[in-house]
Amino acid sequence: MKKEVVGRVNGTMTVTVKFFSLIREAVGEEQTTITLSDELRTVAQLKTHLGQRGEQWREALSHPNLIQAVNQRVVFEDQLLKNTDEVAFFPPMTGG
Amino acid sequence: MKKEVVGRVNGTMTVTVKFFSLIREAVGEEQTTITLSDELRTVAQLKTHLGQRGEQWREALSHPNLIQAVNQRVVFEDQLLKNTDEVAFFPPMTGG
Amino acid sequence: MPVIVTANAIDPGALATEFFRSHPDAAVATFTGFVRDFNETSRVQALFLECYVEMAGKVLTSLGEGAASRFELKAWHIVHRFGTLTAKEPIVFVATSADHRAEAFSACEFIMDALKTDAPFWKQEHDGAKATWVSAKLADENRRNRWVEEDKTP
Amino acid sequence: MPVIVTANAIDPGALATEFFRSHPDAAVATFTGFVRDFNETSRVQALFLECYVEMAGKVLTSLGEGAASRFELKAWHIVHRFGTLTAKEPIVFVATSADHRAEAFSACEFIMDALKTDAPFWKQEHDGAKATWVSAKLADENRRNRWVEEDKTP
Repeated sequence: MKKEVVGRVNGTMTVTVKFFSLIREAVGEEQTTITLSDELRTVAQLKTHLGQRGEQWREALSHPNLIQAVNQRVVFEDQLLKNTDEVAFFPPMTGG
Repeated sequence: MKKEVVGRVNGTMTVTVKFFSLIREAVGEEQTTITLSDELRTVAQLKTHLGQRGEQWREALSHPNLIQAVNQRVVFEDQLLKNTDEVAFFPPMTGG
Repeated sequence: MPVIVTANAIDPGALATEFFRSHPDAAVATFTGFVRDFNETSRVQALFLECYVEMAGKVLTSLGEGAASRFELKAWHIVHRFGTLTAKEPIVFVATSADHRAEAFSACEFIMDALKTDAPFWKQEHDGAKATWVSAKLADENRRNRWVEEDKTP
Repeated sequence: MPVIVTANAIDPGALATEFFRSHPDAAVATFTGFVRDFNETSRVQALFLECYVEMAGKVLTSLGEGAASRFELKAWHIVHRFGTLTAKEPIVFVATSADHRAEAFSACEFIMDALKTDAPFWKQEHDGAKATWVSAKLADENRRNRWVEEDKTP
Protein backbone atom coordinates (compact mmCIF):
# COMPACT_ATOMS: atom_id res chain seq x y z
CA MET A 1 0.00 0.00 0.00
CA LYS A 2 2.60 2.50 1.13
CA LYS A 3 4.83 1.70 -1.84
CA GLU A 4 1.96 2.39 -4.26
CA VAL A 5 1.18 5.76 -2.69
CA VAL A 6 4.84 6.77 -2.92
CA GLY A 7 4.87 5.78 -6.60
CA ARG A 8 1.92 8.01 -7.32
CA VAL A 9 3.32 10.94 -5.38
CA ASN A 10 6.47 10.73 -7.47
CA GLY A 11 4.27 10.68 -10.54
CA THR A 12 5.72 7.34 -11.78
CA MET A 13 4.32 3.82 -11.86
CA THR A 14 6.97 1.13 -11.67
CA VAL A 15 7.24 -2.63 -11.72
CA THR A 16 10.01 -4.84 -10.37
CA VAL A 17 11.24 -7.46 -12.85
CA LYS A 18 13.05 -10.63 -11.70
CA PHE A 19 14.95 -13.19 -13.77
CA PHE A 20 15.72 -16.79 -12.83
CA SER A 21 17.93 -19.65 -13.99
CA LEU A 22 18.92 -19.61 -17.69
CA ILE A 23 17.13 -16.29 -18.24
CA ARG A 24 18.97 -14.67 -15.32
CA GLU A 25 22.28 -15.91 -16.72
CA ALA A 26 21.45 -14.74 -20.26
CA VAL A 27 20.49 -11.19 -19.28
CA GLY A 28 23.19 -10.97 -16.60
CA GLU A 29 20.87 -9.45 -13.99
CA GLU A 30 18.74 -10.77 -11.16
CA GLN A 31 16.38 -7.85 -10.93
CA THR A 32 15.55 -4.51 -12.51
CA THR A 33 12.95 -1.77 -12.11
CA ILE A 34 10.95 -0.51 -15.06
CA THR A 35 8.69 2.53 -15.27
CA LEU A 36 5.27 1.92 -16.82
CA SER A 37 3.87 4.23 -19.48
CA ASP A 38 0.94 4.36 -21.90
CA GLU A 39 3.07 2.30 -24.32
CA LEU A 40 4.25 -0.08 -21.61
CA ARG A 41 1.18 -1.56 -19.89
CA THR A 42 1.34 -5.32 -20.62
CA VAL A 43 3.81 -8.16 -20.11
CA ALA A 44 4.26 -8.41 -23.90
CA GLN A 45 5.14 -4.71 -24.10
CA LEU A 46 7.54 -5.13 -21.16
CA LYS A 47 9.33 -7.94 -23.04
CA THR A 48 9.68 -5.77 -26.16
CA HIS A 49 10.97 -2.91 -24.02
CA LEU A 50 13.58 -5.07 -22.25
CA GLY A 51 14.56 -6.63 -25.58
CA GLN A 52 15.88 -3.23 -26.66
CA ARG A 53 18.67 -3.63 -24.09
CA GLY A 54 20.51 -5.95 -26.48
CA GLU A 55 20.55 -9.18 -28.45
CA GLN A 56 21.05 -11.33 -25.32
CA TRP A 57 17.92 -9.82 -23.77
CA ARG A 58 15.87 -10.12 -26.94
CA GLU A 59 16.82 -13.77 -27.40
CA ALA A 60 16.27 -14.76 -23.78
CA LEU A 61 12.84 -13.11 -23.60
CA SER A 62 11.64 -14.54 -26.92
CA HIS A 63 12.39 -18.16 -25.93
CA PRO A 64 9.29 -20.24 -26.86
CA ASN A 65 9.21 -21.96 -23.43
CA LEU A 66 9.60 -18.74 -21.43
CA ILE A 67 7.22 -18.50 -18.49
CA GLN A 68 6.12 -15.18 -17.05
CA ALA A 69 4.58 -14.52 -13.65
CA VAL A 70 2.99 -11.40 -12.19
CA ASN A 71 2.82 -11.18 -8.42
CA GLN A 72 3.91 -14.83 -8.20
CA ARG A 73 1.21 -16.16 -10.52
CA VAL A 74 1.85 -17.50 -14.01
CA VAL A 75 0.10 -15.27 -16.58
CA PHE A 76 -0.38 -14.84 -20.33
CA GLU A 77 1.50 -12.14 -22.25
CA ASP A 78 -1.50 -9.84 -22.49
CA GLN A 79 -1.63 -9.45 -18.70
CA LEU A 80 -2.01 -5.76 -17.77
CA LEU A 81 0.58 -4.36 -15.36
CA LYS A 82 -0.08 -1.96 -12.50
CA ASN A 83 2.09 0.04 -10.15
CA THR A 84 4.32 -2.05 -7.80
CA ASP A 85 3.63 -5.33 -9.62
CA GLU A 86 6.38 -7.95 -9.39
CA VAL A 87 7.06 -9.53 -12.79
CA ALA A 88 9.27 -12.60 -13.22
CA PHE A 89 10.68 -14.39 -16.27
CA PHE A 90 12.00 -17.96 -16.10
CA PRO A 91 12.30 -21.27 -18.01
CA PRO A 92 10.15 -24.39 -17.29
CA MET A 93 10.54 -25.49 -13.68
CA THR A 94 12.57 -28.51 -12.64
CA GLY A 95 12.17 -28.86 -8.87
CA GLY A 96 11.15 -31.83 -6.76
CA MET B 1 13.21 -83.86 7.28
CA LYS B 2 13.69 -85.43 10.70
CA LYS B 3 10.00 -85.02 11.50
CA GLU B 4 9.04 -86.85 8.31
CA VAL B 5 11.35 -89.77 9.06
CA VAL B 6 9.88 -90.10 12.56
CA GLY B 7 6.38 -90.17 11.07
CA ARG B 8 7.30 -93.01 8.79
CA VAL B 9 9.06 -94.97 11.54
CA ASN B 10 5.88 -94.79 13.57
CA GLY B 11 4.01 -96.06 10.54
CA THR B 12 1.64 -93.07 10.46
CA MET B 13 1.48 -90.04 8.18
CA THR B 14 0.07 -86.98 9.92
CA VAL B 15 -0.75 -83.39 9.12
CA THR B 16 -1.07 -80.45 11.49
CA VAL B 17 -4.23 -78.42 10.99
CA LYS B 18 -4.51 -74.81 12.15
CA PHE B 19 -7.59 -72.58 12.40
CA PHE B 20 -7.70 -68.79 12.48
CA SER B 21 -10.13 -65.98 13.24
CA LEU B 22 -13.83 -66.83 12.78
CA ILE B 23 -13.02 -70.43 11.86
CA ARG B 24 -10.92 -70.88 15.02
CA GLU B 25 -13.79 -69.50 17.10
CA ALA B 26 -16.39 -71.68 15.37
CA VAL B 27 -14.51 -74.96 15.84
CA GLY B 28 -13.22 -74.01 19.29
CA GLU B 29 -9.65 -75.14 18.60
CA GLU B 30 -6.45 -73.51 17.39
CA GLN B 31 -4.74 -76.63 16.15
CA THR B 32 -5.24 -80.37 15.74
CA THR B 33 -3.31 -83.30 14.29
CA ILE B 34 -4.89 -85.65 11.75
CA THR B 35 -3.61 -88.98 10.49
CA LEU B 36 -3.68 -89.39 6.73
CA SER B 37 -5.06 -92.55 5.10
CA ASP B 38 -5.98 -93.81 1.64
CA GLU B 39 -9.38 -92.14 2.09
CA LEU B 40 -7.85 -88.94 3.49
CA ARG B 41 -5.30 -87.64 1.01
CA THR B 42 -6.67 -84.24 -0.11
CA VAL B 43 -7.72 -80.98 1.52
CA ALA B 44 -11.33 -81.66 0.46
CA GLN B 45 -11.25 -85.06 2.16
CA LEU B 46 -9.72 -83.46 5.26
CA LYS B 47 -12.61 -80.98 5.41
CA THR B 48 -15.17 -83.79 5.14
CA HIS B 49 -13.33 -85.71 7.83
CA LEU B 50 -13.20 -82.75 10.23
CA GLY B 51 -16.84 -81.97 9.45
CA GLN B 52 -17.79 -85.22 11.15
CA ARG B 53 -16.74 -83.70 14.47
CA GLY B 54 -20.04 -81.82 14.62
CA GLU B 55 -22.34 -79.28 13.04
CA GLN B 56 -20.15 -76.32 14.08
CA TRP B 57 -17.19 -77.90 12.27
CA ARG B 58 -19.20 -78.81 9.20
CA GLU B 59 -20.64 -75.31 8.89
CA ALA B 60 -17.35 -73.51 9.48
CA LEU B 61 -15.48 -75.61 6.92
CA SER B 62 -18.17 -75.34 4.26
CA HIS B 63 -18.23 -71.54 4.32
CA PRO B 64 -18.10 -70.35 0.67
CA ASN B 65 -15.31 -67.84 1.39
CA LEU B 66 -13.15 -70.29 3.33
CA ILE B 67 -9.46 -70.14 2.37
CA GLN B 68 -7.15 -73.13 2.80
CA ALA B 69 -3.37 -73.10 2.87
CA VAL B 70 -0.86 -75.97 2.83
CA ASN B 71 2.61 -75.20 4.13
CA GLN B 72 1.72 -71.48 4.19
CA ARG B 73 0.56 -71.32 0.58
CA VAL B 74 -3.06 -70.86 -0.49
CA VAL B 75 -4.24 -73.97 -2.40
CA PHE B 76 -7.32 -75.44 -4.09
CA GLU B 77 -9.37 -78.18 -2.41
CA ASP B 78 -7.93 -80.96 -4.56
CA GLN B 79 -4.42 -80.34 -3.17
CA LEU B 80 -2.79 -83.66 -2.18
CA LEU B 81 -1.50 -83.90 1.39
CA LYS B 82 1.75 -85.54 2.50
CA ASN B 83 3.30 -86.42 5.82
CA THR B 84 4.09 -83.42 8.13
CA ASP B 85 2.20 -80.93 5.96
CA GLU B 86 0.79 -77.91 7.79
CA VAL B 87 -2.78 -77.19 6.72
CA ALA B 88 -4.63 -74.00 7.71
CA PHE B 89 -8.25 -72.84 7.36
CA PHE B 90 -9.25 -69.21 7.63
CA PRO B 91 -11.64 -66.51 6.34
CA PRO B 92 -10.63 -63.76 3.85
CA MET B 93 -7.77 -61.69 5.25
CA THR B 94 -8.20 -58.19 6.63
CA GLY B 95 -4.74 -56.95 7.57
CA GLY B 96 -2.91 -53.77 6.67
CA MET C 1 15.74 -57.84 7.22
CA PRO C 2 13.22 -56.54 4.69
CA VAL C 3 10.20 -58.13 6.47
CA ILE C 4 9.30 -57.89 10.14
CA VAL C 5 6.13 -59.41 11.62
CA THR C 6 5.95 -58.58 15.29
CA ALA C 7 3.71 -58.49 18.36
CA ASN C 8 5.73 -55.57 19.70
CA ALA C 9 4.87 -51.92 19.14
CA ILE C 10 6.35 -50.51 15.94
CA ASP C 11 7.80 -47.01 15.54
CA PRO C 12 7.18 -45.75 11.99
CA GLY C 13 9.20 -42.57 12.57
CA ALA C 14 12.27 -44.60 13.54
CA LEU C 15 11.64 -47.05 10.67
CA ALA C 16 11.35 -44.19 8.14
CA THR C 17 14.45 -42.48 9.54
CA GLU C 18 16.50 -45.67 9.24
CA PHE C 19 15.19 -46.39 5.72
CA PHE C 20 16.02 -42.84 4.53
CA ARG C 21 19.50 -43.14 6.07
CA SER C 22 20.22 -46.52 4.48
CA HIS C 23 18.59 -45.90 1.11
CA PRO C 24 18.80 -42.24 0.02
CA ASP C 25 17.78 -43.17 -3.53
CA ALA C 26 16.26 -40.52 -5.78
CA ALA C 27 12.67 -41.49 -4.89
CA VAL C 28 11.49 -42.94 -1.57
CA ALA C 29 7.82 -43.60 -0.76
CA THR C 30 6.40 -44.79 2.55
CA PHE C 31 2.99 -45.83 3.80
CA THR C 32 1.97 -46.12 7.42
CA GLY C 33 -1.39 -47.46 8.61
CA PHE C 34 -2.72 -46.53 12.03
CA VAL C 35 -5.63 -48.11 13.96
CA ARG C 36 -8.86 -46.28 13.16
CA ASP C 37 -10.69 -44.79 16.13
CA PHE C 38 -14.06 -45.27 14.45
CA ASN C 39 -15.83 -47.76 12.19
CA GLU C 40 -19.19 -47.64 10.37
CA THR C 41 -21.19 -47.70 13.58
CA SER C 42 -19.15 -46.88 16.64
CA ARG C 43 -15.97 -45.79 18.34
CA VAL C 44 -13.17 -48.37 18.22
CA GLN C 45 -11.34 -48.69 21.54
CA ALA C 46 -9.01 -51.54 20.67
CA LEU C 47 -8.10 -53.75 17.76
CA PHE C 48 -7.10 -57.39 18.02
CA LEU C 49 -5.04 -58.37 15.01
CA GLU C 50 -4.72 -62.12 14.66
CA CYS C 51 -1.82 -63.42 12.58
CA TYR C 52 -0.66 -66.69 11.05
CA VAL C 53 2.92 -65.69 11.71
CA GLU C 54 4.86 -68.25 9.63
CA MET C 55 2.69 -67.64 6.58
CA ALA C 56 2.70 -63.84 7.02
CA GLY C 57 6.50 -63.74 6.82
CA LYS C 58 6.49 -65.80 3.63
CA VAL C 59 3.69 -63.83 1.94
CA LEU C 60 5.18 -60.43 2.76
CA THR C 61 8.63 -61.50 1.57
CA SER C 62 7.12 -62.75 -1.66
CA LEU C 63 5.18 -59.48 -2.13
CA GLY C 64 8.27 -57.39 -1.48
CA GLU C 65 10.42 -59.42 -3.85
CA GLY C 66 7.70 -59.33 -6.51
CA ALA C 67 7.40 -55.55 -6.17
CA ALA C 68 11.19 -55.13 -6.27
CA SER C 69 11.42 -57.03 -9.53
CA ARG C 70 8.33 -55.52 -11.14
CA PHE C 71 9.08 -51.89 -10.24
CA GLU C 72 12.91 -52.03 -10.27
CA LEU C 73 13.22 -51.08 -6.62
CA LYS C 74 16.56 -50.30 -5.04
CA ALA C 75 15.26 -51.29 -1.61
CA TRP C 76 12.04 -52.10 0.28
CA HIS C 77 10.90 -52.74 3.83
CA ILE C 78 7.64 -54.15 5.20
CA VAL C 79 6.80 -54.16 8.92
CA HIS C 80 3.45 -55.51 10.18
CA ARG C 81 2.19 -55.56 13.74
CA PHE C 82 -0.14 -58.16 15.26
CA GLY C 83 -1.72 -58.69 18.68
CA THR C 84 -3.81 -56.20 20.63
CA LEU C 85 -3.55 -52.53 19.61
CA THR C 86 -5.26 -49.37 20.78
CA ALA C 87 -6.73 -46.61 18.59
CA LYS C 88 -4.12 -44.51 16.73
CA GLU C 89 -1.36 -47.13 17.17
CA PRO C 90 0.64 -47.95 14.00
CA ILE C 91 -0.22 -51.31 12.37
CA VAL C 92 1.82 -51.42 9.20
CA PHE C 93 4.80 -49.63 7.66
CA VAL C 94 5.95 -50.04 4.05
CA ALA C 95 8.87 -48.23 2.41
CA THR C 96 10.13 -48.45 -1.18
CA SER C 97 13.01 -46.72 -2.94
CA ALA C 98 13.73 -46.39 -6.65
CA ASP C 99 15.43 -44.19 -9.23
CA HIS C 100 12.10 -42.60 -10.20
CA ARG C 101 9.05 -41.58 -8.23
CA ALA C 102 6.50 -43.42 -10.39
CA GLU C 103 8.13 -46.74 -9.47
CA ALA C 104 8.50 -45.93 -5.77
CA PHE C 105 4.83 -44.87 -5.51
CA SER C 106 3.46 -47.79 -7.55
CA ALA C 107 5.46 -50.37 -5.62
CA CYS C 108 4.39 -48.98 -2.26
CA GLU C 109 0.73 -48.93 -3.29
CA PHE C 110 0.98 -52.40 -4.88
CA ILE C 111 2.46 -53.86 -1.69
CA MET C 112 -0.30 -52.31 0.44
CA ASP C 113 -3.06 -53.47 -1.91
CA ALA C 114 -1.70 -57.01 -2.13
CA LEU C 115 -0.97 -57.18 1.59
CA LYS C 116 -4.62 -56.34 2.39
CA THR C 117 -5.98 -59.37 0.56
CA ASP C 118 -3.04 -61.82 0.63
CA ALA C 119 -1.33 -61.54 4.02
CA PRO C 120 -2.84 -63.68 6.80
CA PHE C 121 -3.98 -61.08 9.30
CA TRP C 122 -7.52 -60.74 10.68
CA LYS C 123 -8.86 -57.63 12.42
CA GLN C 124 -11.31 -57.77 15.31
CA GLU C 125 -12.62 -54.43 16.56
CA HIS C 126 -13.49 -53.90 20.23
CA ASP C 127 -15.80 -51.03 21.10
CA GLY C 128 -16.06 -51.82 24.80
CA ALA C 129 -19.40 -53.62 24.56
CA LYS C 130 -18.55 -56.15 21.88
CA ALA C 131 -15.91 -57.62 19.60
CA THR C 132 -16.54 -57.74 15.84
CA TRP C 133 -14.45 -59.41 13.15
CA VAL C 134 -13.89 -56.97 10.32
CA SER C 135 -15.26 -58.21 6.99
CA ALA C 136 -13.05 -58.30 3.93
CA LYS C 137 -13.95 -55.38 1.65
CA LEU C 138 -14.91 -55.74 -1.98
CA ALA C 139 -13.06 -52.45 -2.57
CA ASP C 140 -9.85 -54.07 -1.36
CA GLU C 141 -10.41 -57.04 -3.63
CA ASN C 142 -10.96 -54.68 -6.57
CA ARG C 143 -7.84 -52.68 -5.77
CA ARG C 144 -5.86 -55.92 -5.59
CA ASN C 145 -7.20 -56.98 -8.98
CA ARG C 146 -6.03 -53.77 -10.66
CA TRP C 147 -2.49 -55.10 -10.44
CA VAL C 148 -3.48 -58.50 -11.85
CA GLU C 149 -5.16 -56.84 -14.84
CA GLU C 150 -1.91 -54.99 -15.49
CA ASP C 151 -0.04 -58.29 -15.44
CA LYS C 152 -2.05 -59.41 -18.44
CA THR C 153 -1.22 -56.47 -20.68
CA PRO C 154 1.45 -57.31 -23.26
CA MET D 1 3.08 -24.58 8.99
CA PRO D 2 2.14 -26.93 6.17
CA VAL D 3 4.71 -25.47 3.71
CA ILE D 4 8.41 -24.89 4.33
CA VAL D 5 10.79 -23.58 1.65
CA THR D 6 14.28 -23.43 3.07
CA ALA D 7 17.97 -23.06 2.22
CA ASN D 8 18.83 -25.15 5.30
CA ALA D 9 19.33 -28.92 5.27
CA ILE D 10 16.09 -30.85 5.79
CA ASP D 11 15.73 -34.03 7.87
CA PRO D 12 13.04 -36.27 6.34
CA GLY D 13 13.26 -38.78 9.19
CA ALA D 14 12.49 -36.08 11.74
CA LEU D 15 9.78 -34.63 9.48
CA ALA D 16 8.13 -38.05 9.05
CA THR D 17 8.37 -38.78 12.78
CA GLU D 18 6.70 -35.48 13.64
CA PHE D 19 3.99 -35.95 10.99
CA PHE D 20 3.17 -39.48 12.24
CA ARG D 21 3.05 -38.21 15.82
CA SER D 22 0.74 -35.28 14.98
CA HIS D 23 -1.47 -37.05 12.43
CA PRO D 24 -1.88 -40.77 13.17
CA ASP D 25 -4.78 -41.02 10.72
CA ALA D 26 -5.70 -44.39 9.24
CA ALA D 27 -3.55 -43.86 6.12
CA VAL D 28 -0.36 -41.80 5.92
CA ALA D 29 1.79 -41.60 2.76
CA THR D 30 5.12 -39.84 2.42
CA PHE D 31 7.49 -39.11 -0.44
CA THR D 32 11.11 -38.04 -0.09
CA GLY D 33 13.34 -37.03 -2.99
CA PHE D 34 17.12 -37.22 -2.68
CA VAL D 35 19.76 -35.71 -4.98
CA ARG D 36 20.76 -38.22 -7.66
CA ASP D 37 24.43 -39.13 -7.80
CA PHE D 38 24.28 -39.69 -11.56
CA ASN D 39 22.56 -38.25 -14.63
CA GLU D 40 22.37 -39.42 -18.25
CA THR D 41 26.06 -38.85 -18.90
CA SER D 42 28.09 -38.44 -15.73
CA ARG D 43 28.48 -38.46 -11.99
CA VAL D 44 26.72 -35.58 -10.21
CA GLN D 45 28.85 -34.07 -7.45
CA ALA D 46 26.61 -31.21 -6.44
CA LEU D 47 23.23 -29.74 -7.28
CA PHE D 48 22.41 -26.05 -7.24
CA LEU D 49 18.69 -25.57 -6.78
CA GLU D 50 17.58 -22.04 -7.61
CA CYS D 51 14.28 -20.87 -6.14
CA TYR D 52 11.85 -17.98 -6.53
CA VAL D 53 11.11 -18.14 -2.82
CA GLU D 54 8.00 -15.94 -2.54
CA MET D 55 6.29 -17.72 -5.44
CA ALA D 56 7.34 -21.19 -4.26
CA GLY D 57 5.58 -20.70 -0.93
CA LYS D 58 2.40 -19.58 -2.66
CA VAL D 59 2.42 -22.38 -5.25
CA LEU D 60 3.12 -25.15 -2.73
CA THR D 61 0.42 -23.85 -0.39
CA SER D 62 -2.04 -23.78 -3.25
CA LEU D 63 -1.08 -27.34 -4.30
CA GLY D 64 -1.44 -28.63 -0.74
CA GLU D 65 -4.80 -26.96 -0.24
CA GLY D 66 -6.01 -28.23 -3.62
CA ALA D 67 -4.92 -31.77 -2.77
CA ALA D 68 -6.54 -31.55 0.67
CA SER D 69 -9.86 -30.57 -0.83
CA ARG D 70 -9.73 -32.97 -3.79
CA PHE D 71 -8.61 -36.05 -1.81
CA GLU D 72 -10.28 -35.26 1.54
CA LEU D 73 -7.00 -35.12 3.42
CA LYS D 74 -6.86 -34.88 7.20
CA ALA D 75 -3.42 -33.24 7.03
CA TRP D 76 -0.53 -32.53 4.65
CA HIS D 77 3.00 -31.19 4.78
CA ILE D 78 5.36 -30.03 2.01
CA VAL D 79 9.02 -29.18 2.63
CA HIS D 80 11.31 -28.12 -0.24
CA ARG D 81 14.99 -27.34 -0.06
CA PHE D 82 16.87 -24.86 -2.25
CA GLY D 83 20.50 -23.72 -2.54
CA THR D 84 23.55 -25.94 -3.04
CA LEU D 85 23.15 -29.64 -2.22
CA THR D 86 25.47 -32.62 -2.47
CA ALA D 87 24.63 -36.07 -3.87
CA LYS D 88 22.24 -38.11 -1.67
CA GLU D 89 21.02 -35.06 0.27
CA PRO D 90 17.22 -34.78 0.67
CA ILE D 91 15.55 -32.18 -1.60
CA VAL D 92 11.84 -32.57 -0.98
CA PHE D 93 9.52 -34.15 1.59
CA VAL D 94 5.74 -34.53 1.17
CA ALA D 95 3.37 -36.19 3.65
CA THR D 96 -0.39 -36.72 3.37
CA SER D 97 -2.87 -38.32 5.76
CA ALA D 98 -6.42 -39.50 5.11
CA ASP D 99 -9.05 -41.98 6.25
CA HIS D 100 -8.24 -44.32 3.36
CA ARG D 101 -5.00 -45.28 1.65
CA ALA D 102 -6.19 -44.55 -1.91
CA GLU D 103 -6.64 -40.88 -1.01
CA ALA D 104 -3.36 -40.60 0.90
CA PHE D 105 -1.39 -42.17 -1.97
CA SER D 106 -3.14 -40.18 -4.73
CA ALA D 107 -2.72 -36.88 -2.92
CA CYS D 108 0.98 -37.48 -2.26
CA GLU D 109 1.61 -38.43 -5.89
CA PHE D 110 -0.52 -35.53 -7.18
CA ILE D 111 1.43 -33.03 -5.07
CA MET D 112 4.76 -34.41 -6.33
CA ASP D 113 3.64 -34.41 -9.96
CA ALA D 114 2.25 -30.88 -9.76
CA LEU D 115 5.23 -29.58 -7.80
CA LYS D 116 7.63 -30.80 -10.52
CA THR D 117 6.04 -28.63 -13.20
CA ASP D 118 4.43 -25.79 -11.21
CA ALA D 119 6.77 -24.86 -8.36
CA PRO D 120 9.51 -22.33 -9.24
CA PHE D 121 12.69 -24.33 -8.66
CA TRP D 122 15.45 -24.89 -11.21
CA LYS D 123 18.11 -27.60 -10.94
CA GLN D 124 21.69 -27.11 -12.10
CA GLU D 125 23.94 -30.17 -11.93
CA HIS D 126 27.67 -29.84 -11.22
CA ASP D 127 29.94 -32.73 -12.19
CA GLY D 128 33.20 -31.01 -11.28
CA ALA D 129 34.07 -29.95 -14.82
CA LYS D 130 30.88 -28.12 -15.72
CA ALA D 131 27.47 -26.91 -14.58
CA THR D 132 24.37 -27.90 -16.57
CA TRP D 133 20.81 -26.66 -16.14
CA VAL D 134 18.47 -29.65 -16.04
CA SER D 135 15.85 -29.59 -18.82
CA ALA D 136 12.18 -29.96 -18.00
CA LYS D 137 11.07 -33.48 -18.85
CA LEU D 138 8.16 -34.29 -21.13
CA ALA D 139 7.44 -37.26 -18.83
CA ASP D 140 6.88 -34.83 -15.96
CA GLU D 141 4.58 -32.72 -18.10
CA ASN D 142 2.60 -35.84 -19.04
CA ARG D 143 2.34 -36.99 -15.43
CA ARG D 144 1.11 -33.52 -14.47
CA ASN D 145 -1.53 -33.65 -17.19
CA ARG D 146 -2.96 -36.95 -15.91
CA TRP D 147 -4.47 -35.00 -13.05
CA VAL D 148 -5.86 -32.30 -15.32
CA GLU D 149 -7.58 -34.93 -17.48
CA GLU D 150 -9.20 -36.27 -14.34
CA ASP D 151 -10.42 -32.77 -13.50
CA LYS D 152 -12.48 -32.81 -16.68
CA THR D 153 -14.37 -36.01 -15.98
CA PRO D 154 -17.90 -35.37 -14.73
